[in-house]
Amino acid sequence: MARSVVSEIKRDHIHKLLSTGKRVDGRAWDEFRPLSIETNYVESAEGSARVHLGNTDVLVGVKMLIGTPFADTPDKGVLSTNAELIPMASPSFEAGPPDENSIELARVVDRGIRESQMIDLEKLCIEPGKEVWMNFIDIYVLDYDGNLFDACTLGAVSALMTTMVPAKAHEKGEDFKMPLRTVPVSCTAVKIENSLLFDPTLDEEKVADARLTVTTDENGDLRAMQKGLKGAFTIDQIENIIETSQRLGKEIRQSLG
Amino acid sequence: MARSVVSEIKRDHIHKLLSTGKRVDGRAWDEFRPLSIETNYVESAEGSARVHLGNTDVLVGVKMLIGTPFADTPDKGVLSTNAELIPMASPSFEAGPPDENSIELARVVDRGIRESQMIDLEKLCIEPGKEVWMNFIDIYVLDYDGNLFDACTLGAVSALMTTMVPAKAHEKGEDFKMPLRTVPVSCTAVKIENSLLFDPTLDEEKVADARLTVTTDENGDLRAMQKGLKGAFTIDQIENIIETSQRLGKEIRQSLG
Amino acid sequence: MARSVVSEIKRDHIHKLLSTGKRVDGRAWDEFRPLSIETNYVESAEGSARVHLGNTDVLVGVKMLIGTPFADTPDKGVLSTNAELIPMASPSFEAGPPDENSIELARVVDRGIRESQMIDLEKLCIEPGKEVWMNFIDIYVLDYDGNLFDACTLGAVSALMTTMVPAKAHEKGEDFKMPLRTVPVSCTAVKIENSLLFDPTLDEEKVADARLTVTTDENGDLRAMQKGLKGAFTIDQIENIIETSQRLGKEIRQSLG
Amino acid sequence: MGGNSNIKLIDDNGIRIDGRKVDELRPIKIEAGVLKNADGSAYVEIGKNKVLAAVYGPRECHPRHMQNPAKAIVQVKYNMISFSVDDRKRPGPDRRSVEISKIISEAMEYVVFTENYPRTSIDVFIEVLQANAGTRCAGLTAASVALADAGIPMKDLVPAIAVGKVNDQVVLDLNKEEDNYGQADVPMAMIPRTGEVVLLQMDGHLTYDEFKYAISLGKKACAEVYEIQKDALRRRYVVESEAEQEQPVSVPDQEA
Amino acid sequence: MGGNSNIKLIDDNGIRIDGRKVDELRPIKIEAGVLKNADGSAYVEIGKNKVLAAVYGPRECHPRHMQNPAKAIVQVKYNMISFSVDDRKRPGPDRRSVEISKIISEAMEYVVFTENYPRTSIDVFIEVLQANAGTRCAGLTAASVALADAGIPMKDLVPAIAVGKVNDQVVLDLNKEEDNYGQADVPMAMIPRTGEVVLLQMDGHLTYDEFKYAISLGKKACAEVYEIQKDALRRRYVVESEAEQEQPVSVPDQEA
Amino acid sequence: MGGNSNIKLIDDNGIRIDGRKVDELRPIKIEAGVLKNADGSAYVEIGKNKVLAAVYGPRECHPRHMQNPAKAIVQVKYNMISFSVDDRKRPGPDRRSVEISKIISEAMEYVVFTENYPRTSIDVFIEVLQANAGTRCAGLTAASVALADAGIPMKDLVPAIAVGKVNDQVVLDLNKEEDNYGQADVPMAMIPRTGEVVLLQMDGHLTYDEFKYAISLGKKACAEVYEIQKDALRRRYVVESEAEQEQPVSVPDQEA
Repeated sequence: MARSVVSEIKRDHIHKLLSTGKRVDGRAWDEFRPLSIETNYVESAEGSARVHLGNTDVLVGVKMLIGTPFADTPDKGVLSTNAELIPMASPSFEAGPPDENSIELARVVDRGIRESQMIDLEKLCIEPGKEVWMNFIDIYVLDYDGNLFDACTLGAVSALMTTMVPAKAHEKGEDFKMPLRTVPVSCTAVKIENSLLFDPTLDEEKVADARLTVTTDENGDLRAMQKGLKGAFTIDQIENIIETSQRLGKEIRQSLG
Repeated sequence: MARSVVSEIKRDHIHKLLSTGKRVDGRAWDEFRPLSIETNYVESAEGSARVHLGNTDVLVGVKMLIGTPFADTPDKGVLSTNAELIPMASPSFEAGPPDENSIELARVVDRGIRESQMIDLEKLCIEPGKEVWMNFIDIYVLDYDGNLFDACTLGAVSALMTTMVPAKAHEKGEDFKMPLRTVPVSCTAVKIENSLLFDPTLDEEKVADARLTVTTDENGDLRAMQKGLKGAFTIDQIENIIETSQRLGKEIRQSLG
Repeated sequence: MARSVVSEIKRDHIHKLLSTGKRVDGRAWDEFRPLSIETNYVESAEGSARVHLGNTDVLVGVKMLIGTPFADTPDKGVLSTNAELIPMASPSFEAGPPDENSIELARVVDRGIRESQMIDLEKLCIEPGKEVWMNFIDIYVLDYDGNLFDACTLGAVSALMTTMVPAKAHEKGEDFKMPLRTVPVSCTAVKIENSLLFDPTLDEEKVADARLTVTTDENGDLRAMQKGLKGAFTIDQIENIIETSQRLGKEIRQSLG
Repeated sequence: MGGNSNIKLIDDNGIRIDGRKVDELRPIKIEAGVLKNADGSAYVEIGKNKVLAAVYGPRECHPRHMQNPAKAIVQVKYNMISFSVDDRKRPGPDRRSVEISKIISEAMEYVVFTENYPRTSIDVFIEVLQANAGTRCAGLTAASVALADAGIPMKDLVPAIAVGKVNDQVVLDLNKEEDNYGQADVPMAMIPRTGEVVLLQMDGHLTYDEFKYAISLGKKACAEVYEIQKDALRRRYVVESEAEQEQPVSVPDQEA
Repeated sequence: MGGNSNIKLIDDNGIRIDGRKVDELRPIKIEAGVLKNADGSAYVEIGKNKVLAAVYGPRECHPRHMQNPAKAIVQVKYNMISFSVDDRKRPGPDRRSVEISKIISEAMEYVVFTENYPRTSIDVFIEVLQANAGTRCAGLTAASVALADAGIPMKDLVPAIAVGKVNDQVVLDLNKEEDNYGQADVPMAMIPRTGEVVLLQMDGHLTYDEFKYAISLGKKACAEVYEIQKDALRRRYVVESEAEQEQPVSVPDQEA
Repeated sequence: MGGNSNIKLIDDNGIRIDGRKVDELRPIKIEAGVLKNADGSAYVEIGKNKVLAAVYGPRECHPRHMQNPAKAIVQVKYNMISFSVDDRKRPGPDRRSVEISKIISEAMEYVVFTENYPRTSIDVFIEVLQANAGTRCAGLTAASVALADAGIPMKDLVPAIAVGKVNDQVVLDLNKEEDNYGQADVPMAMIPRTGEVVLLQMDGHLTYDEFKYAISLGKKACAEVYEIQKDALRRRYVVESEAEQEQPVSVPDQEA
């Protein structure tokens, strides 16, 4: 009860500020929170990154195993993305198998990487139809303060950029860098009444009507999109979000080096 | 609460009518509801049938895959029958893994097909001990108005009768018709006080004391039986049900062409 | 409610007696209940034992299958221990997959057998890296009156001592006795206030503060230990339990013949 | 998306392998009120897709901790039956269907007047009987007709359609082959009266201009689907009215 | 059923591989009150089958939504332990045991005066320790003795037996080899006093005449089993009475 | 334990492969208050182990049947993340982590004043980010710091450490190689002020004398760890006090 009163007060506060064009933490509508990325955070992973986006804290690791390819892509490595919303990260997360939120999160991150063809999966084929490298991207959310889609995509992309394929340990020649072709970046905005806000905090997500994630490549082309939440967008709003994402994506990509 | 009052009224109504020898929908005690069967309803299945028995609506599909035989029957194809009581079909069905009702249903349908030796499983052996055809019979109940045992057996038998073994797609020679030997038919009766009623509706099932399913072959021989519900039968009643099932089974079999 | 009043009375009774140096059933603090072991109780197992320790009743079976070794021990058989606290055994046991209690039980029994190197796993290798014998030790608790750790270790050890490896049935030569090297015995004590009691009954377990299980080998050396429950031990108490376990272990080992 | 395949899916006259033009829908058939137990139901065929939707509710919400004291929750479960696809699909939800169920639930919640039914659940079950690309759109299209058939007040029906890119051209309503070998897929749902987009996903590769054109194609198609939805409900209403006049007196609770 | 096997399971003198005649039961041993925690329990050996049954209840029914305000529910769980069969069975319920649990529950519910205990659950756990064909009948036979041992009022005990067909002959109480290579199996349970059949299944191939003969064999056998059940309870009663006279005063709650 | 391996893990000068003496701890770093959402949190590095602990509570206990009307329950979940070990570990609890969670829960329950918070649950989540032997001890060490950070009254902090046997010598705080090829492992947790042992396990092979020496080594090490725990909380307290003075007025509920 107390909690819901607080959330009512928060909601009013956010709305009141927005009506004067301001966000609670003083950011511009199209401004991301401070971003820090520590790569190779975990030695036991082939690649890893810990990402702080404001108070959102995620850890992504890449493990590579040898396995058999899918029957319909005998000459390609396998990509598998999993997200764990562990109870450590939020009082609203529960232990147990992935729920619809963590499944959607994993699939949207996966889609950005897969559809941008970031990984050159052909180069991860060892013997066609027999042996390929399997990439397990595991995402752990450690502290949840909104905008997991972008924090986790950044974590996965950063982890992949530092991944070494452990060929030697598997007697498959020398280790080599993960073969990459592009760097996808996702940008997420929410709509609160008629305002659009990028990189929403948890409080902003809670009062948001609709959410749109846009993943772009180096050319600003669209590679993946996902609309979420129980509201609607006009086509104008969608176009505004896409254009802004193209611009912000370019800036963020530069910071990834 | 309201619901249970309604069911009390229905129960009284059914009993009162039965005491005058009548069923709610005017059928004779040994009369099935109108039956329609549409085979090859789903193109992606190797065989399929949609069965309407009164308002009961079921869809059965047969998929055939290549797999390894069981160790104790190295020269036989494999038969696997599964039933899904999906929540679409009734407010009383819940999502989730098969419960005791769907397991019993699948096993009784399976038993009728298996014990009548309907499928010539030896002809579904590709290489003894190595490769055989696996038949997956999947039953989906779409709308539930009683007597699933008979509707689903009819659906499974009809689907099998139209099944083509997809040998070509698996590079195992030309496609061929599912090798069949007999046509089992099940007939189910319930006992309400001292009346026996065949092909019970959902309302009749709800007030029934005991249920008996009898699966017979072309010769009227018994291939499978299953008594259910929390009541008992006398031996006379059992014999009455068997004899009637032999007669009704013959009629239904003819309609299967 | 009534149940908890009874348990309150029991607790007081146990405490009052202990303050005069007595246990409810008259045993000495370091005295086990009557023990009976019936080996080869189940013919379909390769080895089995039914153990009564007072009113605690457990059945342990060993099944041996052929499988592949673990990658890091290519020349060793595989040991797998599982415990089922089935609802038959106690009103407090629930159906379902193993919970933390049955997992701890299985792992403590397993640890005693594994760490004492009771089984000569190298002799259970058929072809290094390819085929080894897999030992499945399955523990079923049939009636629960305390001290499962010791009853189940006794059951598992006794079952192993009567196990014949079914080589002939798998066309791997003649059957042979399970290759064993030592006989581990576990002794469990609980602490109730400042008293230590060995082989606690269920009533004693319920009021106990802490539990310690000590598994020793023929030389009295330590092979496994497990502290449990929500209390603490002093080092003196731990040493007292170890020394007593060494003495009791020797006596029990003799009775195993 | 399979990406830049060399398979030719559009001929030199701009005709697709199933004979359609690039901006042409597959044949669509919608029927309302096709199941007896459900409070509302609909059947949708679009090309070779066969999809059923059933609605139960508003009814008591289980589990109780999901109840919202201020409004109904809309829970959509999208499912493909095991033999609706070429490879047998193991029964039960997979990750794909969990995601699709979530985004369809969110889309439906926008149009249903959920405030009318506090503490209740409105459950929508979508079963794909035969799949041929575009099943989530067919399912969403069926769902809103089923909700209307159940008499649940809504802002409007929700037509949905997928637009895609094949052989470097933006095309409407991909079929299975186009989906398998195409370059992009954009499932969308739009309320024609207001132009509001309630479902939007995209994967593959589109320039921003291609995307804008795709959305314009989708917008027109949603308007077409919308008419067919309304027509199904109109026909259903006629049937129901006639049935009411003919219905004999029978089991007591059918009168209730 | 394996069907028309060529394996000779009955010799020319009508003697089966375990020395029995075609209408002869295996040796049966029943003991009541074999477990301490359970409210009632029974152990049944029939040939090489070893089966335990335990009863808890009437007790509070969980989950609550399964409570019946008018009567108790009877929940039987039949289970085979992992090493009760030749191939190790993975612990936990499989489809076969779920079906058997259901039909045994239904059979028991018929004889228990469930109206005496509204809102409660009577839980029966059957564990097959060693299996040799006919375990569901042995389990049901044990279950009603355990219920009686628990003091739960019942119309009557429920003896159960399987009849089958082997080498074209109808035979009583199949053993494992007969079950594996036989032609039909008919597990049944009948209340001897009334002739009511509370459990009946059949699989394999029987003419109607064979079936009628099988039922008549089963009827006679159920009467035999029934006597052994009653005897077990009689012996249990004697032991209990003696124990009561000898019992020393000890832990308080044993007096309660 | 791998047993009597021939791998030389201690050189002739008594120096271990990572340069430590036999009774020397790995470098330890502890930080309190590292997460925003949790009511309390701590990060522990010991050698190459990286472990996070978070505390939520006292809060409403779910499921309700686990509530204790007289006190709080302490539920610790220990988990290794999938890439914390060389072979990818499938997400979700395995049997090892269930056992470790249980014994850490029991150890923590001894020191928390659970009577202060009847009917509630105090939930502790331990995540091993990088594992290098001794993770359960690192996790328990982190847990009590996180509980203190959450302001939950405790008898004392709980330092934990493992002692082991390598190359026939008793050594303190095994690293991964020593754990893999060692002869015994004794994880223990002791409250330095009282000398009470709240966690104790052992596996491998130890004579009684070796065990007694191991415990004495562990006792000294727990005292060292304890000081580092206290220091982390002291630093945390300073930071918090400073933050309070600097904090600007912002979102309403941060003032509450």
